[in-house]
Amino acid sequence: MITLDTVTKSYGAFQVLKGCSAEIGRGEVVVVCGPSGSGKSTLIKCINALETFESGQIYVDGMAVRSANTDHSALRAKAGMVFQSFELFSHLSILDNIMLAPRLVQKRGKEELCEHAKMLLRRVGLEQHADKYPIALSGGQQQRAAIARALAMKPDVMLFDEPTSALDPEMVQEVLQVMTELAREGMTMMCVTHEMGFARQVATRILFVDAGEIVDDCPAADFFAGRCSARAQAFLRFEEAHPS
Amino acid sequence: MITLDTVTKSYGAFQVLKGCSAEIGRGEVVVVCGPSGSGKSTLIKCINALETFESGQIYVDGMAVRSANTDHSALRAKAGMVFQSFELFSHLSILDNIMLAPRLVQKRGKEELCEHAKMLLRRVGLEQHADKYPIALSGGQQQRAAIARALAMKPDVMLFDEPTSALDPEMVQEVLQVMTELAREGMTMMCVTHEMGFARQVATRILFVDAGEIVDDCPAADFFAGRCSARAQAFLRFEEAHPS
Amino acid sequence: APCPQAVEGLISPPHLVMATNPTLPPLQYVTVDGQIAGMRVELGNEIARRLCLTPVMLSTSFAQLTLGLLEKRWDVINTGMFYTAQRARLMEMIPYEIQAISVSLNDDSALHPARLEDLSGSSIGVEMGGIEEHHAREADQALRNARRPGFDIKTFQNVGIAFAALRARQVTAVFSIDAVARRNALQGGVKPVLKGLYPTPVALALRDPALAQRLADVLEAMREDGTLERLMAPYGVVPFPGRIVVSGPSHPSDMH
Amino acid sequence: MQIWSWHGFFTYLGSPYIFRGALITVYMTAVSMVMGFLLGLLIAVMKRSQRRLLSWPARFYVWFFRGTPLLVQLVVIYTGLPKLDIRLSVLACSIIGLTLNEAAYLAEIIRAGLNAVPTGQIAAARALGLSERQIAWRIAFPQAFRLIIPPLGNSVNGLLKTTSVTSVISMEELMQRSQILVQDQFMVLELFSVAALYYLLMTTAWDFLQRRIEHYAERPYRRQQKTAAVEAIELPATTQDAR
Amino acid sequence: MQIWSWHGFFTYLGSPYIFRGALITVYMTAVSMVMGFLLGLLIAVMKRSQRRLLSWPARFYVWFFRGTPLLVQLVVIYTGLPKLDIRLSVLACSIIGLTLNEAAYLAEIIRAGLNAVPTGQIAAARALGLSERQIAWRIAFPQAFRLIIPPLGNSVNGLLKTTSVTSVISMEELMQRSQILVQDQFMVLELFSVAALYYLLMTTAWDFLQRRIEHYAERPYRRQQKTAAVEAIELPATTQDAR
Ligand SMILES: Nc1ncnc2c1ncn2[C@@H]1O[C@H](COP(=O)(O)OP(=O)(O)OP(=O)(O)O)[C@@H](O)[C@H]1O
Ligand SMILES: Nc1ncnc2c1ncn2[C@@H]1O[C@H](COP(=O)(O)OP(=O)(O)OP(=O)(O)O)[C@@H](O)[C@H]1O
Ligand SMILES: [Mg+2]
Ligand SMILES: [Mg+2]
Repeated sequence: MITLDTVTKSYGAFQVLKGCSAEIGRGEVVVVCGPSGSGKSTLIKCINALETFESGQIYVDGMAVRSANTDHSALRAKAGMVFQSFELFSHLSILDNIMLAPRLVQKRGKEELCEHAKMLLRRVGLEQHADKYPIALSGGQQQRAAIARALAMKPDVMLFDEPTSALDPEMVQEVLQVMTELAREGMTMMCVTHEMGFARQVATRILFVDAGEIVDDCPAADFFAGRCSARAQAFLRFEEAHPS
Repeated sequence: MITLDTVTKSYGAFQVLKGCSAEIGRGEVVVVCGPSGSGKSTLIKCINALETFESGQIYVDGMAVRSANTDHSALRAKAGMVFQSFELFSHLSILDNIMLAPRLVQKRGKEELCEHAKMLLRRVGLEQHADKYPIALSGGQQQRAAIARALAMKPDVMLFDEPTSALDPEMVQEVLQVMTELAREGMTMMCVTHEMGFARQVATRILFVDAGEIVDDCPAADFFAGRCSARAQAFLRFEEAHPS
Repeated sequence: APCPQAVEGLISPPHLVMATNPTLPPLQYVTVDGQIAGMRVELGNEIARRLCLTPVMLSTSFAQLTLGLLEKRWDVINTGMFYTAQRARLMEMIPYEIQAISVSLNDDSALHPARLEDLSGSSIGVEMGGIEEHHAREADQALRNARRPGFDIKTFQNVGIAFAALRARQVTAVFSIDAVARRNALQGGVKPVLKGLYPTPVALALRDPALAQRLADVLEAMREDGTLERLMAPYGVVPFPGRIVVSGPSHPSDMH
Repeated sequence: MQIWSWHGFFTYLGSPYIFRGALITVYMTAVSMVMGFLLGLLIAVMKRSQRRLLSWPARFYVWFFRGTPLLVQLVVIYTGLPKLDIRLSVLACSIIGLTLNEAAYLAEIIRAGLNAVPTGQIAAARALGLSERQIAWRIAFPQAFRLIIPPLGNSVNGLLKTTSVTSVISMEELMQRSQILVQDQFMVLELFSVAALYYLLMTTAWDFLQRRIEHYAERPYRRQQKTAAVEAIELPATTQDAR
Repeated sequence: MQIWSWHGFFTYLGSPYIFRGALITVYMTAVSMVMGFLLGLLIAVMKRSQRRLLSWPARFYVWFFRGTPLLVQLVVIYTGLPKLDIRLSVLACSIIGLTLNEAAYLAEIIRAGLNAVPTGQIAAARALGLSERQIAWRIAFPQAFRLIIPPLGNSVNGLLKTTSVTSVISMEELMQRSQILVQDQFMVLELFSVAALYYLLMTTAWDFLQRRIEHYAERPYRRQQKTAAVEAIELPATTQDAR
């Protein structure tokens, strides 16, 4: 589904990604973790071309990302993205937020789209908030709406960048629940998160990133059973000791 | 040190605090917890008169808060406050942030003050950041600076309102550590927080607030041993099951 | 009267387009319902009638009068422009009336000047760009050359505000055209104390030499048959004493 | 001469000449505001461009038209263009001058508004596959518009009065007509009071309109207060639940 | 009549009469900007007050002085005040008029700046025991000032040219002097080009100054880029540590 092939990226003299390679199969749920500043966000943004990279290649469903004749719109329709700060369009109602991109990018019919949007809102438990504006919703509700918005494009893979870290503790659960359901339904997912509980429940693989390198790429079961690299185990112990 | 006597407060028709009473002795560390919107922030703001309340009374070190002839400046010098969002003065350097209020309110001498400020910065581990502006510091560093700023007034009691909930996971620990040291040194503290680990380590008492009432006020040991009200126990279980 | 042969040099025949700066009641001004009125309008209408043309009177700022003429926005400047040799080098000028300057003071002014020099050291209000300003500056210079205190000249963009300033005693005196001074005296509060200073010919100004010749002929005819005097008398204005001729780039004149 | 004549005041207040002058002022303001906004939008977008070929002319434009007086611009348009054999009516010259001048100021206002749109919103739109053009029209401009309204309102207030500079090329708007009438009866205070009253009427009407536009644009950013109040009252009950 | 005379242009460019006019323009701008700022500050604070007795007069002031033309205000001050036996020089009248007018606009700018200071900063100051006056001077104004600079700069640019309205009461500033000279030789374009050049010089000089002030005020809000770059490069190494 996604192939990362020695992806390298620098900001000026500072190399953020130092040749990252990985292979994510259809239906896999990959959790990316690692210390702050290690390049997790950058890596995930390279996948849907929100960031450029200098060398290496990424394939999404066979489509090369770093290529002059790649249709970025099509690529981004394949890879839905959910941000830490939700970023619902503040001037549009929740329903319009969900319908905007499918209408403009995929030119889908209004009626089918409205049906689809309402189905998605039901799925994330927001059917009665369709006509509200983002500001009227809690953080957790906004994040669930953002997930619905990404799903409306019928993506093949969903990318999450710390989707719960801007939320109040009480709201984290409702978002994780939606994500867990998504994973159980077979969506391919790549998720930067510190939520080890979530990782334990649904991840098939853990990528541990440190200083721009994927220092560990191992099955979730092994990771939690302590059969991965010492560096990753240390990090895991730290996270579990200070669960905040 | 602090006496709350049936404190009542409303926003229009909505009663936020429905007669809260409690007694906090010198050197106690009281953790206030409870669901979102239950009135924790309001309660703590009433103590240093950042919010007014309609009936009941609060005494801080014998000083009545709700009284026409209370000197609010003196009251606030007694009760230092640390906010969720740090609120360091963005136009002043860290050192100036710390020295501003003692200079203006307590009219303390520049030299003594500078000494004191530097001592405090050393204590929170920021001695080499004295001349930086807040924006140049990480969230955890900012919060530690905010604690130092409150301490500079030599308060009798420190009030914390969710001091770590706006921080990235990696930065929570450094702030909790400073708070733990403070508690161990005998500072009277009242702290709204979801950090049950912190509560377990240093709290002498837990106040559980729900819907504007202090529904439970019991020693920390009893609380964690499950000897408090069912409502509080349920909340505790929830927090510990989803430690985020 | 029979119509003469076709008139050459008009910008939009059969209209005779004239421009005025309507800031000089009662000679040229705008009434409260927006009509341009006054002696100059009557004069323009009479000239157009004699040439069998339709008179059109435009209102514009003083600064634009000359430029608009050179840019063919109108045929004639009919605003009581003073004749100067400098202007006659630029445009075809037809002197046809005599205008002079008055000095107005407040009714209760303590000054009783017999000559202009007696106002030495006073502040004088004038409208910008007029011959009044020109003479005020000349007199000021003369005083200074004689080592006496000069005038403090205040240039207003509008003679109305100059008189308002006089009434508010922000200036001691106002230099203005005789007719304007008289009009203000009627309004009350101020009085002309010196009249008839610097009598100067006033001219129509044109761009087209042929058209200028035609207009000069008409005006000369009007002067001869007394129309001009009859038209001007109610306003206290006198016609140009001599023969009315064109003086301009194409009509070098010996009159100055 | 008396200090104040009510008769004069009411005569001028009822004068159709003055009234038509006020209409001309409103007309010039409206037309040059709309055209200036469009031109300003173009210049703002150019100025934000990465390409120097676009951004430098825009910079120069703003520098030049903000730096020189409108009066001079108008005179140059009115007397300079005919030398190139372009002869426009006074009204056309006035509107061109006002538009060019206003566009420079509006460009800066619009640019500030566009800069204030959170970059996260743009990134989110990009991640959804919207083209740059779609992002501009659907996300950036609508969000910037709300931020632009207050300074835009200030500009309208200013422009209503700035139009009177066109009198230099003999445009007879409200102020010029007032000054022309001053010549007749010399009732300066009465006439100018009438003019001031007209201007106050216009700015007050605009303020009212602006508040309506603001109210409309702020709609998505209000926490639907009615519902919120109800929620607040019900909260103590619902917090008992599974939350 | 030729289209352009270089001789005329340079004569006017070197004319001390025009140069002194430019000095007068700068002087009036500077004085009325400073005084208008102080008055505007007072009005902004009044308008934000909870007490109607303070806020309503401030509202009225802004409504009135933004709603009426400066020209009218100047004429009323110049010819109206003497009727109350207050007789001021043309320069004094000009500066008073400009100040009163500008204060209304500046009050709105300052008010917006004060509104933009995060309430959390005020709450933190209050929690530290600072008095309301100390909060205003030590926290609110310094933080608002930074936000105010760009619109303030716009105002200075505008005011430089607005001063020319004072010519209505015979103030001989740059524009008026240019117009007076126009009468003499009719070299409109040459003279106005010189005037425009002076104005461009003034606004450019101000822009330069404004950038310096902005740079200074932004100092606390820059993430000390030099250090940040070093940190970024060192980060991969330090993240290995206890963080
Ligand atoms: N636009 C930029 N210019 C320069 N450096 C940048 C830029 N964006 C990110 N960086 C640097 O790149 C590194 C990796 O950033 P990235 O945001 O990918 O880290 P991360 O692993 O997502 O961290 P976090 O957990 O804090 O979100 C950081 O050191 C950061 O300072
Ligand atoms: N200024 C206000 N006007 C009206 N209602 C308010 C105001 N401030 C707070 N409230 C309401 O009062 C209640 C208690 O607020 P408070 O901030 O004290 O809760 P909290 O326990 O601190 O919640 P959280 O954990 O989310 O911080 C909430 O329901 C809130 O909606
Ligand atoms: Mg990140
Ligand atoms: Mg709270």
